[in-house]
Amino acid sequence: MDLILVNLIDGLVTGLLLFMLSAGLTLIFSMMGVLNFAHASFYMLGAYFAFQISLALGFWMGLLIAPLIVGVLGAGVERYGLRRVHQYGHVPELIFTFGLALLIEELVQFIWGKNQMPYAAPDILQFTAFSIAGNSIPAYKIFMIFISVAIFIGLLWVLTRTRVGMIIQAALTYPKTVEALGHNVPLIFMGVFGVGTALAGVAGVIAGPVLGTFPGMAFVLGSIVFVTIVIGGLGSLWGALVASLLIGWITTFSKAYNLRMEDLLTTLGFTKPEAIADSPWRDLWSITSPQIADILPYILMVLILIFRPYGLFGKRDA
Amino acid sequence: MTAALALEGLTKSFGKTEIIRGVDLAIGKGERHAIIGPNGAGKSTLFNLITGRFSQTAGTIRLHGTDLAGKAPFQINRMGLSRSFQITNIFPKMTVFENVRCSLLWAMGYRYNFWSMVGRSRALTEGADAILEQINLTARRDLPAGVLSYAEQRALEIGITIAGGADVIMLDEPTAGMSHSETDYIVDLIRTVTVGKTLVMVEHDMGVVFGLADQISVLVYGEIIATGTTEAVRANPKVQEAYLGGVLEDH
Amino acid sequence: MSDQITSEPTKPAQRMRAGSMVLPLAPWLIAAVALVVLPFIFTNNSAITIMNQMAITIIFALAYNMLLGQGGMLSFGHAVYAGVGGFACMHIINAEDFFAGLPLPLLPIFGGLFGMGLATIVGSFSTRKAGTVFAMISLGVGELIAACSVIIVAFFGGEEGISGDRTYGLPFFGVEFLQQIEVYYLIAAWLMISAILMYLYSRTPMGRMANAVRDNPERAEFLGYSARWVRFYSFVASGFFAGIAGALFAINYEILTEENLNTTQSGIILLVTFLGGVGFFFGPILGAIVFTLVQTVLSLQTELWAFYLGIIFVATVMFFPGGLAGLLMMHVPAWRMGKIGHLAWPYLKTLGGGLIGSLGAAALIEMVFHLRHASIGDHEMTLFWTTFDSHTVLPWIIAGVTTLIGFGICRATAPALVEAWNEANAAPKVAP
Amino acid sequence: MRTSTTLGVAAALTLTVSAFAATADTIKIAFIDPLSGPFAGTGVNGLHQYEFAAEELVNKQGGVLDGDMFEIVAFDNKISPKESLIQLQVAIDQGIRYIAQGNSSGVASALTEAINKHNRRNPDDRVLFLNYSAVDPALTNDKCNFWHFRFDANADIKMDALTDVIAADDEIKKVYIIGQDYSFGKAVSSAAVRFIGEKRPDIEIVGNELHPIGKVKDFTPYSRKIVAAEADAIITGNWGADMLGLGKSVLENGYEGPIFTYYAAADGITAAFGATGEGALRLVAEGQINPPANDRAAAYYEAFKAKYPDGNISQARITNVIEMLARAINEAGSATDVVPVAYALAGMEHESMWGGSVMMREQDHQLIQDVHIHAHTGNDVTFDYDNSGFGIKVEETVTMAAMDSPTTCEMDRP
Repeated sequence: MDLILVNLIDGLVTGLLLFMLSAGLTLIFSMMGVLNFAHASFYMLGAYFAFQISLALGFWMGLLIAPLIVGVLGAGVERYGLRRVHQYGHVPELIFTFGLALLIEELVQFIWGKNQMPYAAPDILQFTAFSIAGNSIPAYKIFMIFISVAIFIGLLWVLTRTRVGMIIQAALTYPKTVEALGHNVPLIFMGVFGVGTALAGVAGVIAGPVLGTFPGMAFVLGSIVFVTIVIGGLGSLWGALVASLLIGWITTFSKAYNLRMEDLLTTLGFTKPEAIADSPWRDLWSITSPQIADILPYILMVLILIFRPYGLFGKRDA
Repeated sequence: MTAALALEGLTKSFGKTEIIRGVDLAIGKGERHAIIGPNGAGKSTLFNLITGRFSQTAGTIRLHGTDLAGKAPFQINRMGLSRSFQITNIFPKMTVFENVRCSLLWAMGYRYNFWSMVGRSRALTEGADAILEQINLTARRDLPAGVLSYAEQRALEIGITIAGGADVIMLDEPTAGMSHSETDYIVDLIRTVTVGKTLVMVEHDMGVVFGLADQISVLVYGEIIATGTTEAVRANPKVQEAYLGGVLEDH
Repeated sequence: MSDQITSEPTKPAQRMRAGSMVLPLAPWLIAAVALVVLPFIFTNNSAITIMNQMAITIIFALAYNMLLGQGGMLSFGHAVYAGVGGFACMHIINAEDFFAGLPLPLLPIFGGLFGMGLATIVGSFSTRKAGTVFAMISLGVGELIAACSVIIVAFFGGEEGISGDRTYGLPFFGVEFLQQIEVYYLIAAWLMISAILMYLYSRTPMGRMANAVRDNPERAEFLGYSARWVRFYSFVASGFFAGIAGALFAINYEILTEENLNTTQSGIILLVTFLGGVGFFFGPILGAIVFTLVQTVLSLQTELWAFYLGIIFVATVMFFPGGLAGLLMMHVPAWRMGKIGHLAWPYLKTLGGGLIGSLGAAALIEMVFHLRHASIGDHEMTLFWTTFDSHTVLPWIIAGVTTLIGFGICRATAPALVEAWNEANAAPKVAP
Repeated sequence: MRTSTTLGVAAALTLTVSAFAATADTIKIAFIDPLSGPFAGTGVNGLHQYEFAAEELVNKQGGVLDGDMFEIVAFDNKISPKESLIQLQVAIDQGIRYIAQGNSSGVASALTEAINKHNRRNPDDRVLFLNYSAVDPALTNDKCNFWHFRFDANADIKMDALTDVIAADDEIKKVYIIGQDYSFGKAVSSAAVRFIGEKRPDIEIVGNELHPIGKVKDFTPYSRKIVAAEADAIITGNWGADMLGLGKSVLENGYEGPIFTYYAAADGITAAFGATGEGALRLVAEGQINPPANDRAAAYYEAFKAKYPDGNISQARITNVIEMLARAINEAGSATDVVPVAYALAGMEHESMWGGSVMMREQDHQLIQDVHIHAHTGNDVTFDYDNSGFGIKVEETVTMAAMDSPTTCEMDRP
């Protein structure tokens, strides 16, 4: 029972982190209709910038400045890259962001090298917040939860309560009309792209010390972020939240408990072959849930796309 | 004799809004039928229902007596119904010739064939060239369709629509956005290429309607308020009041 | 979401008049002769190995372009079809009794069938939609199968993969495929066969309708074709040829591993195809050749090869969405009018400047990299066959000045090039 | 078609490459390992160790035979089996007869099979495979061949040593085994179960599981299980980011026992663990770095650090590779025919620079050597790793580990 609570907290941290990435991505998608493959690369840039800044000015300045730099970079990418490619159509746009992801990874290696950076949580957060049955919950995790929730509430407030938010929401659905009303839609697009990537930057800043700051960090997380927003429904902020938490908990729990395929198959009435070592199905019988925990989201996504192509909360058909 | 196209109690709702509210209509073989009505009357929706782009909420659609319920557009097309679109809908990057040739493929029985060379088939080439001749685009044969002028693209669209040899042709505002001379040209074109076929069209331009159609239905707020010959409809007081008056006011 | 692939508007202009000739023979004959002659010119085994690799990539890229270029379907997981075809062939090679009765040159057919089989299964649900849905399903399925490769050891052999010995097959007219050169001719033959078949496929009703569905799926539906089934058949056909590429991989390397399936491999084939140009049949061929060279030859020269490749790729997407083939075909109108010669000198000036500038910039990049990542105290570096101290100012000045001059020339001569270009392409409009 | 011209360029370039490398009177050793991509750090460090060893131990001593020098030629395999085979072909074409590789057992098994086939099919230019780091036991058992020599202790030998230490510690009652889901992780796991069962049947194995390799972002759920199982010790074969992630996560989440492992040092990992790993990490490896075994080793290490201040000698066995190869070539009297060189290597006994003697076992070409259990610590380390102040220090030594261990190797000798 205690362990369930601990895993709930761990899953929440994973899920909220994923949400910070998927929120920006889904916002960008609903604006421009393009899936930004390089989104996780901005997350990586956030971590690296924060690391570099933290060397000189400490962690907190990193948390403040790094996302800003990432956001400006993101806006620049939209203005000078994506906008140009946009005229060629959607597939080249996807391919452009794909190429950008490759390039950013190479660039990071070019600047910082291939090894993991010794980017660590600030000393002030290096203590155990509380323990549940011998399992310590580091204070940094509580801090992560706090930041992500604050960002979600802030985002929701901006989108639903402010004038800028109204314009953005309107521009999502009726870009032409909004433009006709005198708003600078390209500027809004650039702004949203900047904010979306800055969100990814924040995620990178706070995840870097926990998940490691290394050139592969974008690749490890990259495709999972797509999976999240596809499951949640492209363009839906709530969908992104639900899917992020869902994935966070599914992966955490399937790692935390050893569910074995053997038990499942036996329950379903199959009998284990006598000569299991020679059976072509031997690998199927020996599968355990931690083994496949990280591919569960992909299975979920494929199933969702087959049976409900617009995702859990999506309105628009992808 | 069964009607080429028969609608019975056709209804379509989007959410709570009923766009088509129980349409009954029978269009006989060889008839040239125009559907007119004010903006927002549901003409395009009706078209989309018939051609399988939308599915109806209630009622039946029969093509030559066969119920079309649950049929996809490509299945309906194979049963001999072809349509054009209000917004030009061609293959802009393929040549004019290829546009037409593609529309001949299914009708010529190629289906999902991946072993015959399209270039080798004299029938295909000649068939496509004959259609190009009919729509006067032979000179534009090898240009990408996207670079044609608007009127030429509309002509191509009609060419694509009739190429497959469908016997029921549905044209959605074939002259929308055209100048007078262009309109006259397209009307002539439609008249020649649809000889002997059932023609159903939606049109705003009354000149076109009266020039092409021999039967007219008037659709207002999702209901057909009158059907008949052009003269009869012209004389119908309900139409005068509900539609023609409205149109006059509109302009 | 629209699925349009941009291609050059010049494309149809050079297309053969339909009906006059189906297969322009000259390029194919030249290619066939080249494939026969090449090993006599480049006799060492490593050149042959690289050519084998190139040929396999060409087949795979052409198969991929059946989806991306011709069908407008963007797949992020196409490596699995080649991979599974290859793995199946590896198992056939290891099935001693069966393989002993099978001539090796027929093995790729099995690879193709297995690739096709998998494509049939996946395609049955993934091709219902194009665009993002298709791309995401392909990504998901690709990740799943790649992840399975370390879990389902019985078929994929874990991270070590499956290996075998191709020479135990039934001798083919006495050839046992012990030597690389014999394998080369086997692969070259399959390259010709596959390329011709794929080219012919694009001329069949299915091939034409794939283009139609790519450009306007809705219109295609109203012509009697189900967009979904057209996509499905393209997908299956693409899976078949990908499987052949996988089988040839199995024959050449005699080993298949997880890297044949993973998303990196899928990404590479996308990169190769797009770099070469998706709008033309021969685009992926160019892409495969250039990429293989970059990967095997440039990577011997610099460890930053992937960085340069990334820059080239992004620049291609941004400025030349038609890829290399698109760039080449841009010159066809001028060439037809016999004015291509007018472009030579302006090109030489501008591109020469650009080349000098790029080399200078590359030198700067390499020096920055050396300065930052070489061990402390290691000041010596070798670049363009010159060894110098990267911590002194002189090399930086030389590289910087070279870059500036190079790009300066490029910039100064660009207007003249543009003018020459317009001049060369200004056709007296003659109506046919 | 442009195929012809561009292909021409390709092959021409390849020829140029070969021409450049073809100078006389050097004995070239191809170093085929990742020099770009995520494992480049390890690969480049290995390359430096090879270059340094060749220079210091052979060339500065006057070379081999009649003054022939060793030259290390680097090939980037991007840690891909396919690329490795291409580079192998390029190396063979350049007339190279000695292939050194170590990172990834997958690559090693691809190479050993390819070399075996190549040598069978091309008796005129046979090559030897000097495997300095790939530890999958199969390479010297079922997959062994005459051309392959392994200079590292294999995973089983290391586990044997590791479990000796565990068995001697009465405090340890419960052990948790966790590893990456691939052949090496599975080999570690089964060896651990086997040896613990033999040596300390009373130890309870409270967990034995595999996780996807290189894919786990957050090890917290695993740490929870380990803590919940109240394990006294963890055994893992993880390396790279998976090692760092697992180690940091368990320590952060309340685990206090030792972590027995293979690869948790150098290449940034020592620096990243820093003080966190103090007292927890126990590594099994050959080659005693701290305290230095003798003056020669200390001087060698210092000279290396002087040349590569950022480098680490993390694969001490590389000196054995170079020294033993040089001796074998001298004994055989020729470097071009590898068969006598291979016969000279097989069964060779050698005094390792890092202390103790080593012996290349004849029946399976596995080097038998001392295996040490090191502790990750910041105290008293003469040579730290990653310039971090932390390093590894020998705590226990198993002399000539697994000298009589059985092997299933049956090799065909020419």
